[in-house]
Amino acid sequence: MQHLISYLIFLPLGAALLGLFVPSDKKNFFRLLALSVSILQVIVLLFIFQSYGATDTSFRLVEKTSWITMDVGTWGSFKAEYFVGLDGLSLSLVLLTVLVTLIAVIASWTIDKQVKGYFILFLLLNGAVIGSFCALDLLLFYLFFEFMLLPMYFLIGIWGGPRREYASVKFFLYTLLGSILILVVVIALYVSVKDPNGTSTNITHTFNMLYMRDPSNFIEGSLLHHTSGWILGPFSARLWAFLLLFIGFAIKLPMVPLHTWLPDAHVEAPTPVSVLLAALLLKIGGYGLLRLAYPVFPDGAVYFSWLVGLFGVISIIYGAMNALASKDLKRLIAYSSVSHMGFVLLGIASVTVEGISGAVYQMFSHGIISAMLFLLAGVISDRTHDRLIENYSGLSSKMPVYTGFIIVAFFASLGLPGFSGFIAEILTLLGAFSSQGVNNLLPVWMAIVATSGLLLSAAYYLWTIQRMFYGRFGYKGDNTITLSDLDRREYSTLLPLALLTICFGIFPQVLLDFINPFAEQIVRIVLDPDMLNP
Amino acid sequence: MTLFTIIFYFFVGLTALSSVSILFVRNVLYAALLLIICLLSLAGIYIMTGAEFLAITQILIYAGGVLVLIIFGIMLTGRVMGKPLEVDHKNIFIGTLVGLGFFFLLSYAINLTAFNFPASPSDADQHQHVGKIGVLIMSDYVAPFELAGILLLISLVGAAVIASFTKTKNNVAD
Amino acid sequence: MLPIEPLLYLSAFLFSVGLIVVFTKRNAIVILLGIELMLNGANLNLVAFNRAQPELFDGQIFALFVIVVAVCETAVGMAIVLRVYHFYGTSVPDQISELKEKP
Amino acid sequence: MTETAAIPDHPLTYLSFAVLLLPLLSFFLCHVIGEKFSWLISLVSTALLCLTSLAAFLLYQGAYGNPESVISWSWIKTGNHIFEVGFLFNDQVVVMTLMVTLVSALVHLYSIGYMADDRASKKYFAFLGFFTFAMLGLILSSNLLLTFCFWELVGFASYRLISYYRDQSKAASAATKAFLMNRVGDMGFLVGLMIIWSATGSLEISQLHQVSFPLQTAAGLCIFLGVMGKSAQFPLFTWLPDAMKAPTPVSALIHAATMVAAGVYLLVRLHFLFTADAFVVITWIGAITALLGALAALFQYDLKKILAYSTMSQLGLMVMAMAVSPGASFLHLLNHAFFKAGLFLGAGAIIHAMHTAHHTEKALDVQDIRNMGALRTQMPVTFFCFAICSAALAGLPLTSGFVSKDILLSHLGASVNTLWSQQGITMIIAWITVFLTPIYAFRLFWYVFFGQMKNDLVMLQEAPVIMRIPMMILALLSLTLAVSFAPFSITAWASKLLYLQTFEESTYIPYITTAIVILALIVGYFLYRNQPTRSRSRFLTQNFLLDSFYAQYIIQPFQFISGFTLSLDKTWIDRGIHAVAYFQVSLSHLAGWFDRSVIDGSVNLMAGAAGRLGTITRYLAAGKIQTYVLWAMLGLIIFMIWFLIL
Repeated sequence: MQHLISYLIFLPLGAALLGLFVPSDKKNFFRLLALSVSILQVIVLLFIFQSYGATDTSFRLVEKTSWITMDVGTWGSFKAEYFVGLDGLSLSLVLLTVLVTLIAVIASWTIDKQVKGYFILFLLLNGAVIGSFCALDLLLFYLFFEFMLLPMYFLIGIWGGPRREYASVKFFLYTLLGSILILVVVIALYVSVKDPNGTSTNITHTFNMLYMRDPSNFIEGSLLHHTSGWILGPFSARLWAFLLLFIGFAIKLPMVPLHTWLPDAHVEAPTPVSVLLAALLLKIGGYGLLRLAYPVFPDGAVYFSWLVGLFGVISIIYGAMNALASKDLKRLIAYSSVSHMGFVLLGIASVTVEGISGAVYQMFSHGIISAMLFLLAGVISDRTHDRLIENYSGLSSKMPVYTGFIIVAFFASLGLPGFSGFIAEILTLLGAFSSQGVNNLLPVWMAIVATSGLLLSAAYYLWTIQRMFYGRFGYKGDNTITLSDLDRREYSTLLPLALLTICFGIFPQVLLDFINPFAEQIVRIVLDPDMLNP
Repeated sequence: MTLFTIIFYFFVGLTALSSVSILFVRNVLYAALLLIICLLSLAGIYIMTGAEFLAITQILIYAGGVLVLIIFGIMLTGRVMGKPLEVDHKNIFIGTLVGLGFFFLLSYAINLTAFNFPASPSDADQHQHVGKIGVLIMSDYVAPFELAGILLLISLVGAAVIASFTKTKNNVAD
Repeated sequence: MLPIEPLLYLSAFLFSVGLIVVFTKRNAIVILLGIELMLNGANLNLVAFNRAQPELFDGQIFALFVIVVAVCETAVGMAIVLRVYHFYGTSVPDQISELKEKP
Repeated sequence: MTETAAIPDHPLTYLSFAVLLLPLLSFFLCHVIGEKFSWLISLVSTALLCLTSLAAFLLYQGAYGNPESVISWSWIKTGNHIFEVGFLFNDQVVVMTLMVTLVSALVHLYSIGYMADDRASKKYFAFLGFFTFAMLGLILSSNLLLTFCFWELVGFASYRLISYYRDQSKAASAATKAFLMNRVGDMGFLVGLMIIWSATGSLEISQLHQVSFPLQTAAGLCIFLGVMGKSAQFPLFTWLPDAMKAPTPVSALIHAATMVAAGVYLLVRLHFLFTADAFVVITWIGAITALLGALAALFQYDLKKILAYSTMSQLGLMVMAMAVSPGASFLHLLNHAFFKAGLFLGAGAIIHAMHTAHHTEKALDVQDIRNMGALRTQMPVTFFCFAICSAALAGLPLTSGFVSKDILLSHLGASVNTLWSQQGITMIIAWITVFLTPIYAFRLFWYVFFGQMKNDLVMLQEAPVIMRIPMMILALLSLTLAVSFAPFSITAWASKLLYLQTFEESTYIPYITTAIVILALIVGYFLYRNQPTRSRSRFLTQNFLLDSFYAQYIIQPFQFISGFTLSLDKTWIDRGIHAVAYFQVSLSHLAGWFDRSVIDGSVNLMAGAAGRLGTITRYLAAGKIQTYVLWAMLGLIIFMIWFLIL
């Protein structure tokens, strides 16, 4: 049981390789391949939980193998490693990934177009997502990060709806822009950070993210050293680096006003891909902020906390407003994602234990709930190919079980206590509110304004329920529709998610035990007075 | 001005004249004959400069072997029997220019250099040249000598093979 | 003793004439003649410079080998000329331009 | 991995869990039991609720009279902060628990009859159980965060039950409205929690006694905003009349007895938290609500809406008295729960009977009191119960309503120094309300049970026994006997319950009150003896136009803004993105053109030049050996010139 994380990462990648050698007309083979990979991952995850051990901040199950080591003359030597490990943040997101992927595989069962390509891309995406959640080497992280784009691009662009090319290109360009900004910082970090184990004569440049956290590992006089006098416009190099990372990850998150790829991508993507996009890919943004931007640039984190919080609040309100006005069910859910990911930003910006725990918890909980929401939207659009809310009324009489799940998912998403979203949002809000008293980073009004996001989310969800599900049954669209309630496969995808969100809403400590040490560590690093006054 | 000197310059002049004449004659056969004259007079010069063995070789091989070969070649490539093989010219201007230029450059270089060779060995010694060369060939230069023999053999066999291969272009086309 | 310069001038002259023959004549055989002239010019040079070290005879022996090689060259050259003549029906090298890019 | 939070081993814990989880069990059972045995559901859940009441009674026995005790264990740990969950027991809690379980059990029992011919009653009983669970959690919780959780959950249950008749789009919109308005209040509650938490670091109710912190007034007002939502105070009351779309027993349980009382209950529980400044606002809001509710009830013709406005008015009274006497408010809360539940159950019986009788006439509004009349002969039991409960509502002597209203007014009166103070004005408002209450109660009673039969052809059936029993129990509980053996004095247990040790019994206020009530009845008789059906003022019948105010000044702007932001997304941000994309595309076109014409052009130029040079010099490479040699020699000559001459 030595290389559990590698199993997790390379199982899907290996399966994708295997899939290449199987003729494409064996459709069920690919479905079963993806399913068995997901089930194996669940088993591996159980072993990981078993060997994870006590809860503190150190990384577990670390695997470190030298990958690229190269002497580059006067520049010292270049070093990148295959370096993976888990802490509370990674573990909770890997857990989310494995669970949601399993659900998404089941939801993909009905995909009948180019099954081979679909599932191979799916497996690649699976491996890349887990890889980026586990990578501790910056180059490795960036590699996996970029590697996610490609399968997603094709999954939307080939299996998507009528405007799929537009959506996929938009998605790709947006996220590529983010990647470029991140790449700039990756390179700057690489030239500025040395391996403390290297000799003083021959500086070893490293991509190790853990070394980057320690200010003493920055090379004296380098671009990103604390005393670097490099200033462009109003900010120093380190602040710029933080800002670039922030924008890069905020695109992924997505943050208003960099969010417009999300509704289009969601509307056009096939249901399982929407599920993956909302549940997993958005989390990379928050993950990147917490793994890279905040610990490595605590000075930037403190300096810009106001800005980050402000954009968090704007995202919450703006996303909710747009959801309120959306006519398309999937677009509504997509905007609600924007709104909910605003809480992640707000919680992170507060730099309090509650805020960061809440943000991580929100990522996890939103992963489950948004997966459920998109599955539900997929159910109706599979039946009728019509997602306009105003075309329906009184669906509850035709599809009672479906309506039940809709109510569970909507209320979970609007933050009803008893569902995981509530825990996440309340922690975030408490953290954001107490920030002024604890570390004086965020003003109080941000938390108060963010609270109204909960009200608005209630408004758009309840209005949707009222219009679509209550009243007399009717359909105003052009399509001929045959409505049947959930079939067994849909039921089996939705039920676990519903149970999970209730479970994590009632027993949050199960997950918070893992997240808390991480949150405390981040708060410690960011608020370290040595970093604030270099 | 001794007789020796006169004869020497005669040979020099003859060589130069006959070689220049090659340029002006159109008949290939004449050109070959002029070359014979040139070579023979060169042989004379060789004798007068103390290279008797070389002179003999010149006469035997060049005048006797090479020129015969060439004349046979001329006769074999004559298109119309009875009509002399004539040659056209081209590049006359530039060719002459380059050739003369080269000559003048060489002359300039020669003129530039001061040669102070040791005095010629005595006449008595001259008679021993052939012997000495023979000894040298069979001792110091035996390996090149043998190689030269092999080269001759190879070239002769090769020439025979090439010349006796009688397929024509037309045959190939078929 | 005879001066050396005339021999050198003659040698240069023979070589140049040989060159001009090679440049200007339109017949392979005559070109071969020109080459013989150039070889003889070189030989004459060797003989002349042999006098720089009269006791060694290097130049003469070198000239000797040049003659041998010239014979081989002529033999093979003539064979080729004959062969070409049989093949193309001409011994004018301008008309033999297989290597040239076909317009 | 997780430190299992140790739950204290205590008999009260088990009892509390029994109280809390039995209704939840009912909720789950209702989902589990299949279609075949759906008749079983109502019986099972009623039985479970009766068990719950039994457990609550045992809890009452165990905890009543003891000092406040807390049983709690850790729920969420973040950093240095621990959010605990647990039960807090004091007299108010256990009495409230008993009341809620009792009313809930009675409503369950009643619903067996009321919902007998409804096929889909499975969901109904499920959410009735769920509501009871949430309400009990709200009552028992020892931590404000947990209170907030259950606070929202009762709202959710209310939402599901209001929208029970899902075919009616009005029911759905009423449900949405109720939840949203409650949510507005809840947001205030949440902000209040945040203020308290960041100031004191704790949300344990037992630890919040005797604390003072900056912004305490703001925190109190924020929490009061939550109360305003839940207890239908001005201006967040408009959901309550609409919520009458719910099945009538639901209205009895949720919108009369328990959930709307939760706000008042919360004020009682957190009484120590509010500052005097906060209480000024609270008192005024309560006064306005009491007055508006009474006025609106006077002009309604819908049976249930009259009761709803009356509930609102009574809640306003309780809130108004909160500043001076939380105990009196609490007592009135309990009494109100019983008599208002009784009234609603009676109304339910009438509506049920009307519905059964008139189900052929779709157009007839079975809830309109103008369509009723002289029902006393046809439904004597209902008449009798309704009469007692109405009397309690009106505050006639010998009823529980009289006692609590009396105490309440006495406390208000005791605080009055001069008439033109805030206390004086609120006192006057309270008296006006007390004056109006008997009038609308009488009006309702008179329209329904006296006068002429509106439809002689149809005979209404008295409610079945299973519906009559709860009504009779509630009517019995509305009598003074149930509360006190001494009608005009406050007995020992009441004072113990209400911490009224310091209260000096006022001598004149009960008499004034009685006089006002009797005067009101006389006025009511002369006003309504002919059952006039006057045209109605829009202002008084339609929530004082608050709904259209909200629609015009809150909802419409929001819709406008949200439409605007969406178009902002589509037109500006996306257009910006497109512009960037187009800019990039045109840039790449430009670059492409540059590539083709300039770079490729220069390359082509060079290539062309080379080609031309090549054609010029190609005769050098014409396969002519002599030429090659010629050029080689030329090169050699140049070389020699270089060396020799230069």
